[in-house]
Amino acid sequence: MVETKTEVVYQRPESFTDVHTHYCPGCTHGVAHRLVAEVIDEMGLREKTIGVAPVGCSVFAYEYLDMDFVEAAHGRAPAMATGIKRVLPQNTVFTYQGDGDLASIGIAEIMHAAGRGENITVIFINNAIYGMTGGQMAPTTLAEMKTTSSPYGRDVELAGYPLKMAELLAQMEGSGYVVRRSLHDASNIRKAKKAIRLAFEAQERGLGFSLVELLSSCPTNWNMSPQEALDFVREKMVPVFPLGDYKVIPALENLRV
Amino acid sequence: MVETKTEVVYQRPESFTDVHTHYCPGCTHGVAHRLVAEVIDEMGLREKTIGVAPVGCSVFAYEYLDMDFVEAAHGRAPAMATGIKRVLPQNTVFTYQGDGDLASIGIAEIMHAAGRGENITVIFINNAIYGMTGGQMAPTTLAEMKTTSSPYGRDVELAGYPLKMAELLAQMEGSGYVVRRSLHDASNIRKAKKAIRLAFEAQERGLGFSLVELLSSCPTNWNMSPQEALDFVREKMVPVFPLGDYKVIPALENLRV
Amino acid sequence: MAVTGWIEVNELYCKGCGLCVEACPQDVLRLDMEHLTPKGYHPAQMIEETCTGCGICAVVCPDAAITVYRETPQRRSRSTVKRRA
Amino acid sequence: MAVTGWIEVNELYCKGCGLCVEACPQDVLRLDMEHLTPKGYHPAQMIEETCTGCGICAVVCPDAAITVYRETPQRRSRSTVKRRA
Amino acid sequence: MEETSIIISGFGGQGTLFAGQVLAYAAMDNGYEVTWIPSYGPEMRGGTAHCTVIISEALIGSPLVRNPDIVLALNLPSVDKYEPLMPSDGVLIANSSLVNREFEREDIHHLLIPANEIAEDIGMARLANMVMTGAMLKMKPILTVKMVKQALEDHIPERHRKTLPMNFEALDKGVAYAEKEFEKDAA
Amino acid sequence: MEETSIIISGFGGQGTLFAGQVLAYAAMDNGYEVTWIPSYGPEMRGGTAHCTVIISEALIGSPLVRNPDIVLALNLPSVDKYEPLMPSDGVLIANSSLVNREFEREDIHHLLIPANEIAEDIGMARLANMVMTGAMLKMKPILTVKMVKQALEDHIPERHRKTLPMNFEALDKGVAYAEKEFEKDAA
Amino acid sequence: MAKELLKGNEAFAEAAIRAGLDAFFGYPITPSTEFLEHMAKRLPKIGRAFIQAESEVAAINMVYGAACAGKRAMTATSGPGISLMSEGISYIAGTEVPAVIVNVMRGGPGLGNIAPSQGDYYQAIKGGGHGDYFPLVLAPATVQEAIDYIALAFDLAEKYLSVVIVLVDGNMGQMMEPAELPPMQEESKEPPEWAVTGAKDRERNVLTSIYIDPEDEEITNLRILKRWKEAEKNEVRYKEYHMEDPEILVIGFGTAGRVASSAVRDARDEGIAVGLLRPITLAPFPERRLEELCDQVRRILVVEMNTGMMLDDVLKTVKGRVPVEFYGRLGGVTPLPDEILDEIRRVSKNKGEMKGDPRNEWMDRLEKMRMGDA
Amino acid sequence: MAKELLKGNEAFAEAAIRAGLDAFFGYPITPSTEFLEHMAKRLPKIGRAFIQAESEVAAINMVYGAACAGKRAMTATSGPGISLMSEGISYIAGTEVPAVIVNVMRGGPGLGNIAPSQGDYYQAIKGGGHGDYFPLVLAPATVQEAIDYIALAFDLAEKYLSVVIVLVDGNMGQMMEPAELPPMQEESKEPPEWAVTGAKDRERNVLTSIYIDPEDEEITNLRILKRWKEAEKNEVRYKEYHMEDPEILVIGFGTAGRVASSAVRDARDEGIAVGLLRPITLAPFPERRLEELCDQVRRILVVEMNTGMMLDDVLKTVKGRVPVEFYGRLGGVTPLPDEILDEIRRVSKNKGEMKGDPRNEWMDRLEKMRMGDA
Ligand SMILES: Cc1ncc(C[n+]2csc(CCOP(=O)(O)OP(=O)(O)O)c2C)c(N)n1
Ligand SMILES: Cc1ncc(C[n+]2csc(CCOP(=O)(O)OP(=O)(O)O)c2C)c(N)n1
Ligand code: SF4
Ligand code: SF4
Ligand code: SF4
Ligand code: SF4
Repeated sequence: MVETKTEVVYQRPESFTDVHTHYCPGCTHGVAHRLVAEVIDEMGLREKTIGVAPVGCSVFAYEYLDMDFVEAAHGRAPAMATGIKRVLPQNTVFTYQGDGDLASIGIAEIMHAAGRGENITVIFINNAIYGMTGGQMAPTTLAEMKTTSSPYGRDVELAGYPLKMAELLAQMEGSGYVVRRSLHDASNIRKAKKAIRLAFEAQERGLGFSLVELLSSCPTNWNMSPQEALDFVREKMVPVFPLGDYKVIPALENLRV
Repeated sequence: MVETKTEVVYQRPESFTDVHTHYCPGCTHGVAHRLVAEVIDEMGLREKTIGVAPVGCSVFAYEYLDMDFVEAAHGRAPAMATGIKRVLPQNTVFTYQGDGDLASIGIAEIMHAAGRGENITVIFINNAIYGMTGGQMAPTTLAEMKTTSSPYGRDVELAGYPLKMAELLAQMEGSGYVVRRSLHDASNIRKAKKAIRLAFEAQERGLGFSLVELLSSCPTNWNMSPQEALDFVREKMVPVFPLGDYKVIPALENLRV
Repeated sequence: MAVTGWIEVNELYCKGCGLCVEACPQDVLRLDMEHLTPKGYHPAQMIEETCTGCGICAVVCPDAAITVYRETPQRRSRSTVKRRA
Repeated sequence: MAVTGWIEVNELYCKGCGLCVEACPQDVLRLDMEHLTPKGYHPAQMIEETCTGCGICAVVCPDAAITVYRETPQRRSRSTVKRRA
Repeated sequence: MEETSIIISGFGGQGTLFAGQVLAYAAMDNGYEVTWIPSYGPEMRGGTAHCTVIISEALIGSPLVRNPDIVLALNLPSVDKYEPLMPSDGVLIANSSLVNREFEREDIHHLLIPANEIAEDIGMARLANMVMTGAMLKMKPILTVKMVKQALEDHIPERHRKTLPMNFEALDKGVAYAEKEFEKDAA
Repeated sequence: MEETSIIISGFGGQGTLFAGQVLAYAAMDNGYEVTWIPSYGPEMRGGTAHCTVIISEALIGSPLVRNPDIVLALNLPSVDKYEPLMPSDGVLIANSSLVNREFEREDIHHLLIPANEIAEDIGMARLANMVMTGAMLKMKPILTVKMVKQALEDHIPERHRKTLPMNFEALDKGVAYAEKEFEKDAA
Repeated sequence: MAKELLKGNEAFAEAAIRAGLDAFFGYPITPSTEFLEHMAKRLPKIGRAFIQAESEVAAINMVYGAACAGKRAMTATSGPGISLMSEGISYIAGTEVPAVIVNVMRGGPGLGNIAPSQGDYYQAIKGGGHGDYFPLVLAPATVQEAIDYIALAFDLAEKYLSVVIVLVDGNMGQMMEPAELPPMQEESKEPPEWAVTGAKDRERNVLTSIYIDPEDEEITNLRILKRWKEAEKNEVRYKEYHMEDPEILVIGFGTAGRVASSAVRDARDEGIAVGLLRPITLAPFPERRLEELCDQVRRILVVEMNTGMMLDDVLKTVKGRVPVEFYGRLGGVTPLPDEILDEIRRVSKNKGEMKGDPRNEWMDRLEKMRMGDA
Repeated sequence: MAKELLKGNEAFAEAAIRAGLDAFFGYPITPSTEFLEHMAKRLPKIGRAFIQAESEVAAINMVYGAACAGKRAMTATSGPGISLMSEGISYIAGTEVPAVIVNVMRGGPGLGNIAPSQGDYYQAIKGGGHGDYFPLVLAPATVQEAIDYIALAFDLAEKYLSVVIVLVDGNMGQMMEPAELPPMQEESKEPPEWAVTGAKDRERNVLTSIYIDPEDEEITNLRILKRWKEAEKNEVRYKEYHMEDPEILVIGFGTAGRVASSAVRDARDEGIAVGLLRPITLAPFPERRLEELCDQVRRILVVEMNTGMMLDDVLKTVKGRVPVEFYGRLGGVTPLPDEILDEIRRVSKNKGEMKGDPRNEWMDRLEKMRMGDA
């Protein structure tokens, strides 16, 4: 004789507000938001967490992540987070930044936050483009990739080469956990979530600067369908920005989450 | 039967002006200036060279190096040099920067100049301190080192770890020649000069961004005699900032100078 | 006897991006072209009963618009047996 | 027969830092404590004749204050021999 | 016509800005003074996008107006926003495919047109803007359909040139629909 | 004494700023109003460094003056700069170790003192500043030597405390030298 | 050339190129971004320098470099970008080299929004950067004007060795209007003799903003001020509308002035004797002209898209001879003709004295209005 | 507490600490550096936050963060640093959180020099940053005043949710004077309810300067302006010297005002009826007091260490009722009492009208003088 039990396999996380996001259909910013919300819920950090939103498409992150939030100047989120963390060392402080914000205008602040081993967590969305302003070249834009400010494709001779932030930041002695993940399919999304979890665990344990770089899509400015955009991430971005753990300090290595 | 011939083994280089420098006695800024002047003379570049002076003790570099010069805002020399090189690609453009200028306030500009593979040469004076402003901590200040802004010694937990710029910049795909040398004795000074020569050769050949990091002394703010200061460079700085070639693109490797 | 599942798509959030449709291993999702959400999108819908409740659609959904349910059969008897062993 | 050399120290530039004194392998340099430069420093001076003109002092001098001269003996004969060989 | 102001408003991606530009080109090419000014910014994504077009015989001062003479509302929020602002005798055309309500104002000329359906029949949902433009040209002939087609011909982005016939068809279907409606009213 | 202004000037590293501070402390500790203001900046390296000390019974307005009542010139540039600026009856004391010229002004009190030599005799070249200060206190007793010694005692940086006796000796030698010179003049 | 329908930002950018621009360095920011995008499309094709810099700080210092090399260099941005450029602008001014900077203004302070505003007037006119320097500031109000004044901006920058700021708001940058572009200017003028180009067959050139001896800096400050005074004499520009013996004078620049022109037209239709003064050079400000008008008009209404910044310069000039009133919309709100018409009606009836800050009454009115909205 | 001989920068820094400073973020720059160095010495010992930031840009954004957390945060710098902070200052103002910024002014523009100057007056008063905001600006003139007003600065910043700038010149930062420090203030006031501290047992707090809907930004701009108007009513501060029915009024702030006080004293000795008004709050400016004085005095002399910036605010207030003359020294030159005395003598004899810019005549005089020097 057989009974059945109904379980909820998945539902919208607590810390995700009940509002329709302004992101374009299929934009993986939404996925990244959701993962952050899930991790914060699972770790029970919501009431002590202070988020720092960037200037970029995720400027309104605070409208979707239901916790205390500030909105930084373009690129300065790590400095602002530093100011907060230094006066509220017991709180959990994270920034959420795009590649223009973090790797272009904000590269000084992120390098030095890592250099100081600032005990904050950085969620870094690498979508190889400036989304909010309508598709200009980012430091992470791939060679030959067409954008509104590299209309003939990024000419590395004139516009330089894609910056690999995870690799650079891993070199800083102050960083405790620096990895790159991708959001282009379900299994990678699951791995990304684990990494975000570890990054916050690192902060809770005071192990220094933690950053998760997430390869993301921008269907709108790439002029692709959402699925085409994810395929582009897998086929074109992953080879240039290899996924992996670039810095995991011993104290974290055998941490199971 | 014996004749003798009198030769001048060494004399003040052409491009070094006939003025008493404002540098403190024993400061290796003077050595670095002299080497730059010698290389420019030997390569016959003086009439096409444009120097970019930083804000720092070497702010008056243009008073000693006898060629066209501009004076940049603190940390922005690479951006200013970029502006010049892009409109005068046939000219030789170099910046001369201290560690506060290049590694602290100017880290964004140097990283992106390297990232773009800007075809300029950078002479980077690493004296582990802010000289001009009277001895504050630099990003390159050694752990535990006392400065006027780290009076109890640099606490890496709060003030972070010394930045290794040559290693970081070597990672940028745009850089063609990135090395570290030291000015603490005659043989190292000779090696430093070779490196400076190669850096300018790289620019003349359009091989991309070139940088020579020079470990230097600041007897005044280290509160040491000039010789003690050089010993400090050899004993304390070299171990933290290993000398060596961090990036030499093939085209340069078998260049004899 | 197969595990069965189903999903609910919240039209407030769904933007009809279709990523869940592509991701579904059972191919039981479609965009409802007959219908527009208040925001003017064609929302995702379940069109077959063979959903296993794997949750992949929800994992890829950028708008956390999907809730996934699963019905798992529970065999009392066997479990008792187990307890004995 | 030894190569001989000598140096000139330009008092306009010399700051009496003493680095040349320390660096000189022949130990023929000293700071002249009897005398001050216009800028108020005790300049370097050569105090012995055994300078080889190696130039090391000039290489380390931060103020390019030193000019180094060398007198090299030239043996015609031997050189000719050389040419033959 | 001294000065006519037109607002075209809808969701981002519904081509409201382009429709406005086509009118602006047509006006300029036929010797009128004209200004075209868009809403811009993050709203463009998902949110509403609208543009204001002013066509005049004299030099144009303000490129913006509070009470537009003509409004093409491609979605419901646009109707809600502009219906109260219309001057009496103003012309309000709404896209019934996305607008499931009646008009409230009695003192203005209005038309409900299933622009999305018509466009999807033609085979390109994005043409709703042209359908509505056609209807407008019928209800308020500030410019002739010919002028507008010429403007399309001359200024359509190369990558879209292949859609020119469909654009024309959309315009015509819009005109036709408006005609039919009036006959109804007449009848 | 209503308001007395003192400028102490020399090469960086000659201790001009510290000498000024000692006077300022002495003045404050003895109930005077006082301001001390340095020149600062890159000149401090190699170039000249000077400070202005104003001692007054009333509140002090400007901390700077054009025509200082007293000048201690530790090097030649300082003499060149300040001799012309002195008011008549002003007091100008110059360090003959580094000043190889006579004074030009007849209408001021002046003294040439081999401060470096005297200091080096004591065994510390950096004490030239105190030697000159001593001479000044003799020529223009705005404060007593005792007050200044007390100030040194109370405010000398710890790391230099061991040099206190030498500082005192320098002050005394300066006083003595000035005395001798006057006897000469007298004779 | 025939008129084309041109989008502000693109038209300005193209006008700069045709005026002989050698180099553009910028960083994207709404509502100025099309400016940079147009440069990205055009400059590489014609072998001139274009870089999307890592930041506005880098961009302005690249401009600084290219300007020191004697080339025509510029950047375009919006308020937040100008703030980041403040140090560089001060350096350029202090080095006395020419540069042109376009600010397509948006709502502030802070991140604010991207809607059209005039809130950067102070920053532009009083100099956002440190120290004593005086940028020239142009405020065109139509796409055609902007096209014409961008070329002028370079000439003025070179004539007065000064920073020239072109101040427009988001409306100007985003709108399309029929306008005519000038022909492409022939390139390659000789570099000025002060430029750094390599010391070949001449004395070396050194360009810096450092004058370690205050006396030298004083002379420099004075030299810069005197150049500015020259510009004050020669370069004042403005436009007047319906100036037939007006009783009421409306003053507004850029979009505010343009919108006001519609209101003034309508007011004239109602028989109100009102005229409009639209300054085109905000610095130097048309003081002399305004002084003349003070003898003719009964009352002045200043209209701005900010909290009353040009108002300061008006008050300073009017010196209480005529009552001055103020109407401003803030934070990205563009006033519409009917509001300004209402204001003109009100002002034309108002005979009262104005004492204290004219903004006090306006604040109350605006607040009531906003309450009305809510 | 007894008086000690204190160096300006160190005294200000210590005063801030005793006023309950929680965090200091700065970057070295002459002539403000001792400020940072004192913080480096003291703060770590008492468990408060100190960071030498990588730049002024980072420093101000760290201050921004700490301020959002409801803590007393500050920075100290000089002109070039303020320029780099302009964006951050605008953000702080737009977010309506309190912060204190000390500018120890030096000669500019550009790199200029490190000598004392007042050339950043415009930048401080008119707001160097973009958008509509109004910092409060304090200008102490003695070490004791600075000590007292640093504490006030924090109170005002919190009362008006505003940026407060303390504007002194290099002289003030570098000089030593006897002064008395206040006792250490007890710490740990509750964080304000708007601060981000973690949303525990309360609604979450979000602090931003973004108002994407212009209508909201307009309300915000208005709110900030009204707070400023409040400050204008309540917070004006100034000091007067020899104000026994003066015929001549000298106006100067900071060191210029202090030097002028010596000149005024000497002039009184000569029997010239001259008084000195030294504004301590530059923003809000003591307008009402100046208006009163306009009815008493015959002529006004404004003395500044810049090209005549406060002069603007004086002219705006005086409205031509009294002739206003100007005397300024530039680029790091501090005027000396005898110069100002000469000016007072000259002005007291001068009966002539003043038309046009008062600076015109001064420029000629200054130039002659400099020629004299040369
Ligand atoms: C100082 C400043 N410069 C420029 C901008 C304009 N701006 C806003 S977001 C952005 C870049 C956004 O790109 P990214 O950081 O990659 O984030 P995304 O939008 O792609 O998520 C820029 C340049 C600004 N707001 N402030
Ligand atoms: C924007 C700005 N911030 C700070 C300063 C002050 N400043 C001048 S030089 C300098 C640092 C110099 O140190 P470094 O670059 O290491 O060169 P060094 O003097 O040691 O040769 C600083 C902070 C400045 N001039 N401008
Ligand atoms: S523009 Fe790109 S990054 Fe921004 S929301 Fe749209 S898809 Fe996402
Ligand atoms: S302070 Fe240091 S770096 Fe500067 S000149 Fe002196 S020794 Fe050299
Ligand atoms: S993935 Fe989410 S948003 Fe996209 S169609 Fe499916 S349910 Fe809708
Ligand atoms: S190294 Fe040069 S500066 Fe130093 S003492 Fe010798 S000669 Fe003089």
